[in-house]
Amino acid sequence: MSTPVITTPAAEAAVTGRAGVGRRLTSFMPVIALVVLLAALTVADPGFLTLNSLTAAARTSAPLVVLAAGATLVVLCGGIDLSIAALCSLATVFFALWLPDAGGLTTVAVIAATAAIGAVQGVAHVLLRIPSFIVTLGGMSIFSAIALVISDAGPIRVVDRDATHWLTLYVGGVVPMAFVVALLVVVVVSLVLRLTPLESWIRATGYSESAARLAGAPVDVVKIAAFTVSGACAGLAAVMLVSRNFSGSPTMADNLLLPAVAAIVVGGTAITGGHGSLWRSLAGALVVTLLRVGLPIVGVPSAYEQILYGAIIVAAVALTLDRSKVLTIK
Amino acid sequence: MSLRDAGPPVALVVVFGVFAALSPGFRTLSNVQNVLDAAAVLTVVTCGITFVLMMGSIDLSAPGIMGASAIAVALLVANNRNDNDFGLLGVVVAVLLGAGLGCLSGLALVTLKVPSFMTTLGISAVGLGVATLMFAGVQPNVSDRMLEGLAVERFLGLAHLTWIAFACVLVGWLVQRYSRLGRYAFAIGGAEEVLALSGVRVAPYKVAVFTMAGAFYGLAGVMVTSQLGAGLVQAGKGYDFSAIAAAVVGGTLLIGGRGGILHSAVGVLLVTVLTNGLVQIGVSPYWQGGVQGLIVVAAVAAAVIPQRRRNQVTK
Amino acid sequence: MTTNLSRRPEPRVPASAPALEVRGLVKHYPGVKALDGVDLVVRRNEVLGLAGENGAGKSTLLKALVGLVRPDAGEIWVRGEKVRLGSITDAANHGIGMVFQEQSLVPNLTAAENIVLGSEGPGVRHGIYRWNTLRRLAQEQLDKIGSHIDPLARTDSLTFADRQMVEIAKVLRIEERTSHPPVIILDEPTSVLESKEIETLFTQVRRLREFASVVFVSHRLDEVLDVCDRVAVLRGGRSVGEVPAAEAAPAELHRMMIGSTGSDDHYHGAAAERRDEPRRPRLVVRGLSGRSFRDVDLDVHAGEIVGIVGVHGSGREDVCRALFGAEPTTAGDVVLDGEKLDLSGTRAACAAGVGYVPAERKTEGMVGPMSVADNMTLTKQKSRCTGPVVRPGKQAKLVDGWIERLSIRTPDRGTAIQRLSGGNQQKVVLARWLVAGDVRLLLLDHPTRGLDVGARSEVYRLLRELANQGVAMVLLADSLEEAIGMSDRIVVMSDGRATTEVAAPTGDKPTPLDLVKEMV
Amino acid sequence: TEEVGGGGPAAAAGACDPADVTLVGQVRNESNPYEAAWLDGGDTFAEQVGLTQQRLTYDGDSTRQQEQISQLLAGDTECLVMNVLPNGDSDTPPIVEGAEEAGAYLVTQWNKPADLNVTDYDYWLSHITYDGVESGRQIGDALAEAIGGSGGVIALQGVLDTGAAKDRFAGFEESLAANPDVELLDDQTANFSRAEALEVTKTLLTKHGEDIEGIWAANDDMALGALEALQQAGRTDVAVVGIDAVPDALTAIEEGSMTATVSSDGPWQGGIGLAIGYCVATGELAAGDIADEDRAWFAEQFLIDQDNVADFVSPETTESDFACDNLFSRSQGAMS
Ligand SMILES: Nc1ncnc2c1ncn2[C@@H]1O[C@H](COP(=O)(O)OP(=O)(O)OP(=O)(O)O)[C@@H](O)[C@H]1O
Ligand SMILES: Nc1ncnc2c1ncn2[C@@H]1O[C@H](COP(=O)(O)OP(=O)(O)OP(=O)(O)O)[C@@H](O)[C@H]1O
Ligand SMILES: [Mg+2]
Ligand SMILES: [Mg+2]
Repeated sequence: MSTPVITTPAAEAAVTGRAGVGRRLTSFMPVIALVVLLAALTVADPGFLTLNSLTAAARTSAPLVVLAAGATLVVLCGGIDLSIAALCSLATVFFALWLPDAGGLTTVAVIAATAAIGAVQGVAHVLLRIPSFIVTLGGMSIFSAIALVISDAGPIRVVDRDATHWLTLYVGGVVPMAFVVALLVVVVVSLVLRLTPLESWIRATGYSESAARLAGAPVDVVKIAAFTVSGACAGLAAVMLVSRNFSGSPTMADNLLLPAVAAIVVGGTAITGGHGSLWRSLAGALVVTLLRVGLPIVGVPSAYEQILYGAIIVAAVALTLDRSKVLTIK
Repeated sequence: MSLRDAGPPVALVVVFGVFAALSPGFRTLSNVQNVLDAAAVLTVVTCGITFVLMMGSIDLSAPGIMGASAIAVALLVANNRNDNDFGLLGVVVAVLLGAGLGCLSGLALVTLKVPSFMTTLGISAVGLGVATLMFAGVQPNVSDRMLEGLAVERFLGLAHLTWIAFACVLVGWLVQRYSRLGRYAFAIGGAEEVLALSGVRVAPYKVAVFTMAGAFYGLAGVMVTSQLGAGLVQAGKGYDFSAIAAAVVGGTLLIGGRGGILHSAVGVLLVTVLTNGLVQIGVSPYWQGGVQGLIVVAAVAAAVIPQRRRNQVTK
Repeated sequence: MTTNLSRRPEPRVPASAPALEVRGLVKHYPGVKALDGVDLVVRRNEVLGLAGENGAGKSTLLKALVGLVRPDAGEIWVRGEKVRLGSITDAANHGIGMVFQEQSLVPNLTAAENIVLGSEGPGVRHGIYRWNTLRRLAQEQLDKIGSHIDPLARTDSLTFADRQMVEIAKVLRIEERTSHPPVIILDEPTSVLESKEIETLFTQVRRLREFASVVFVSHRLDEVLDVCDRVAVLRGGRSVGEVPAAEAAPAELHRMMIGSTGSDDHYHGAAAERRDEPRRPRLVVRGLSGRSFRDVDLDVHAGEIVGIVGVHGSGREDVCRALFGAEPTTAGDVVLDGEKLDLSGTRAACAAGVGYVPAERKTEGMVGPMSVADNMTLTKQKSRCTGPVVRPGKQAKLVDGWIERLSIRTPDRGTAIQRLSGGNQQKVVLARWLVAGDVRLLLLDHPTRGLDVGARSEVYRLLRELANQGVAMVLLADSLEEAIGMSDRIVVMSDGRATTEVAAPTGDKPTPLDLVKEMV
Repeated sequence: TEEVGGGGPAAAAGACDPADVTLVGQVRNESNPYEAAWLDGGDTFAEQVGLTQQRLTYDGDSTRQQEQISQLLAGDTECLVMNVLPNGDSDTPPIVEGAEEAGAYLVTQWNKPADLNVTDYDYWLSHITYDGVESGRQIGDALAEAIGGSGGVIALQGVLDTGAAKDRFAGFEESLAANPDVELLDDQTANFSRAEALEVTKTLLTKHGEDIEGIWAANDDMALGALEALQQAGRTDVAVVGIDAVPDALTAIEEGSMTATVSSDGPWQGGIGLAIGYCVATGELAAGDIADEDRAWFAEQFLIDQDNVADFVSPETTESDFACDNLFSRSQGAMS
């Protein structure tokens, strides 16, 4: 069968070339947003752009990056994980309680435990067909309750700091170890996705679950895995928080939920699933961190700070979201 | 009513029955009144959020909008901070402020093409900022008779606020059933692109739905102010998630296109009965949240079991 | 129905200018010239057929006519007047309306609301619905096409064919908008209809001709020639000619479409190649029962194609899905190559070497925003390009090979599948199972829906090749002719039961009439 | 240069030009009257010394508080003075260590783990708090007296994982032990929140009905929420007590609808922390000269009831409160 020529090769190259530049630009948008914000903060307070200050911001962002990275997987699958923050708080309590017995193994144990808890949520979501929003909303209150009960509703001091000391070090004297670890999480998970069929399964699940299932993609397994990794990330973020606060507390990370989800969306990942990446969430988490710590430090009064925060995150998403990849904006 | 809609009401009856059996205090008439009164604010918030969810969008702006309207109304009616005494007009202005903020999130959604998750989160922050500005460090206390009376005076055993909530449900139901706005909101959740193919411009309806939701939150903020006798920036704290949970527990889908006001009303009752019942049967305050979460998950699970399909999509 | 017509004033403008004229229409998409200077004339009171291969630009042209696609160059004239169609409302105001290739109804609204959507007229006053009026308006439209659907039924509770009727009833609403004779565009309206429903549709089309112009697209060329007055042919985004329907034969049209000689008689001709006598049964189904079917027995031998025919509601689709683990079963045994087949889910079915091509391509067959390559390799395969680690080079080669073999028209393998024409999308979906290479049983639910003649015969050829390699196939065909042509054996289902089995060996095929007798 | 106080290594030594001092006050949020008054008190002090105070709020979010502090400490810390309200006990150690490392003068208030000793640090100048057990007991006794020594009461607890909530409730339990005829019918948390207190009280009112004669609340916000619930239920016979002496509570006490509260004088708290830091930073006070019992101490608090409420309606700070030689005058003794 003869195939009519659709376009001349030259025209095709020209057209795809242009599309390529556009595509590349949209995927750099989160970074551009970050740079613009940093510039704006520096203008507002020239003292802000110092090495010390950036190092502190990087260190601060680490738990948020890890939380957002994990939850990004769930969002890519088309779901949402509202339990990350509560699970992270619970994990800080686990850490503080287990450290005296488990010693150096505590970090591993905590991450394994939260991964298992994440998996349980994933299984509940997949098997019982309960929307992830509800499963994890329920999880959120259940984890908080457990944390309150086992901690006797109070913070638990971590006296032995050796177990978390490594996280407080600086690589090359400037880059905080916690941030390096967060970067590693992003790199490793991204690589695993890229090198295996997982990425296309996750995207297919997020874009069109029924098509993915009928194509034989392991939708259920992929979803459970996403929740498991999300749980594990909550555990790792908890270790980072403990290393910074020297204690575990049943409410320690609770307020990180909305910033983490905001980080994902600000990065340009579609909240409806399918489109996005962990890199975007990394950039998003840095933007959110700068907003959280930067605005008050450069002296924006608290009421205006909230108004600015609201306006800027909306503007950031307007900039970063690649609309050609998202069918409808809901 | 089809089988798939029957789950939440059945769950409500079961939960109610269990508490009634366990606690004599729960099954008194006055406690039932108390449950209904306690449900009033959440009902109004949920009325607003239901339309947004029906479109398949999400709305997290309730805390900010409620905070702004709570402070606004407290400063507009007779209060201890200024000489205003606008009475009902003040209430109207506060509701309009809510509608205006809601309109902003709708506009950001349709013009900037930013997902509602983010626009409403942003507007919530803006609302809290506006509220904090108006608050200016001194608690505005309400001395307006009318506004205070709404929470205190009763008709047929229920506070006036509760009747306002009933009225909101009725209005919401009429809008959902008989107005183009309501039907189109429903249709947008079902198949937005089809509306465009039919020559319908969906953007104005989306903005209108967010505006209407904002008005409901504004009213809810006023109601909280009436209950507390003072304008609080945190008047709406936590209402975003509880309203969504209530709507979803009632059978509204987060992907849109299903559910409605009556579903949500059942959901609100379910959540409120749970809160009240757990206190009544003396569950430790530490455990209450957890038990509540567990029951919500169980209720939704029970509700979806009869409609489970092999290839069903659950987001 | 005549009462409806007499209700209208007769707006017969002097027949000087054509109802619609297109001059030199051009539309580029990244990497594709979808329209490359198309000229087209639609006369008054005629049914104009539009033929062309998948991706020839038919849908794009039609979308430009209803204001959904903004052409890069070219002119559109309506009744002798040059117009700019900026939106679908513009087009409707000029009397142009369209039924889309992919169904476009709001599933959670009632049929009545869908019919009047966007032009509720007196059905909505000041934003308030008047349900009785609305229902009356919708009923009027349904009456026009003689449909007995309950206007207040939720659309998602209707069958596919009923929904198609609702769409036609909906597009006829533009009659109320303009005093001029409307132009009604039907983009592949028959691809999902049964023959009885197609007849009903054609009656409507002929009725429409009385007062309107109709543009009709279909890949079934006999159909096109049957209902149209004139057929225009598109190839590669250009008009390559037109013929009066009365004088043309399908083969001639096909030749114009592909620019060389070809045959429409593809299934019979090629079926003669089949030789193997079926050996042992590969698939044995005994007493399979589910929601909409009971006690279904079915044997499919390796290398055999078994067609299942039945009217809507016969349950054949659900049987198909059940065999793929996508529909729950209540009883029954399914054995594949001597091993019990696990029906608990699609994964298990895939692992056992079962493949499935769903009928609803848009929602179930493909993942719209993902690339052709990703869609093709989504299934987990023991084979070639994806194991624990993706090998991009191998994947690219494999995918490109299949793009070539199936003549899938796409700029490259990285293009999002949603940008392809309907037919090309279907080819990608089919290719998914061919890529897998280890499929033992293929369940094909309308695998050629929306494919052009050439693509279809290509698919037939492929299916036969696979059969010769020993793959067992269950086929829910697009038409009875296709079922007869392709199958070795045909099972008739009615009311959830497999009632009859008809042998259909090459050279001794039953006639459609034989089957219809069994189906009712 | 001024002489270096104390014998500690590189002990906090002040050599700052008064104009170079940066004053930072950090509380949860400005939408709470008590904390807004705190920051205003800080402003008043800053004005006195011709400076301005940087107002920071963290919205009751522990993580955010830490983030702000570490960002702040990443800047210029040479003459930085911080007067901080840690969100919870567990938030104090990282703040303290951060300040110590960066060499910023720090005063904390309210929350500190019991086993964290101020004297182990050089730049953590002082920790000020109020004896929660004492205040919980005081209002408990006032409540018992108001209901005539016997009857049923309910308790509204604060955020469960704060020391303040726990101490106050412990004090209340002491009071209950001393008043055996007062029966605790129920205790629930309302998270220091007015709105939550309203709901919880409503529910408890229907649960226990007329048995409730008094309500003990761990802060005034919750007491005011309870008052509102009582009003809505048409109950005027219930005694309500709280802690904090926020303006609304004082008004309620004046009107007689509330029984008692305990004052902690927010404006003074906002000023005193900055004042201690300022005095050390500028060298007017040597850190080593601060007596051990002034490193962690209970500040004076007052039980306010209808008899003395008039004295507290408009709390004012005077310049002399913050004079470098008068900083610890309100001490009620070292924390045990
Ligand atoms: N939105 C789009 N973006 C990019 N390319 C497109 C888009 N829509 C159509 N195309 C391309 O334009 C060409 C013409 O497509 P069109 O849908 O008009 O074909 P068609 O003749 O209707 O085919 P079919 O018979 O398969 O429906 C195809 O190559 C298709 O890939
Ligand atoms: N008992 C039932 N309960 C629920 N839905 C049913 C039931 N029986 C049939 N259906 C639905 O009705 C529709 C038509 O039925 P079915 O798919 O069995 O027809 P079919 O003969 O395969 O149609 P086609 O000729 O188009 O292939 C399907 O959507 C099917 O899911
Ligand atoms: Mg087409
Ligand atoms: Mg069918």
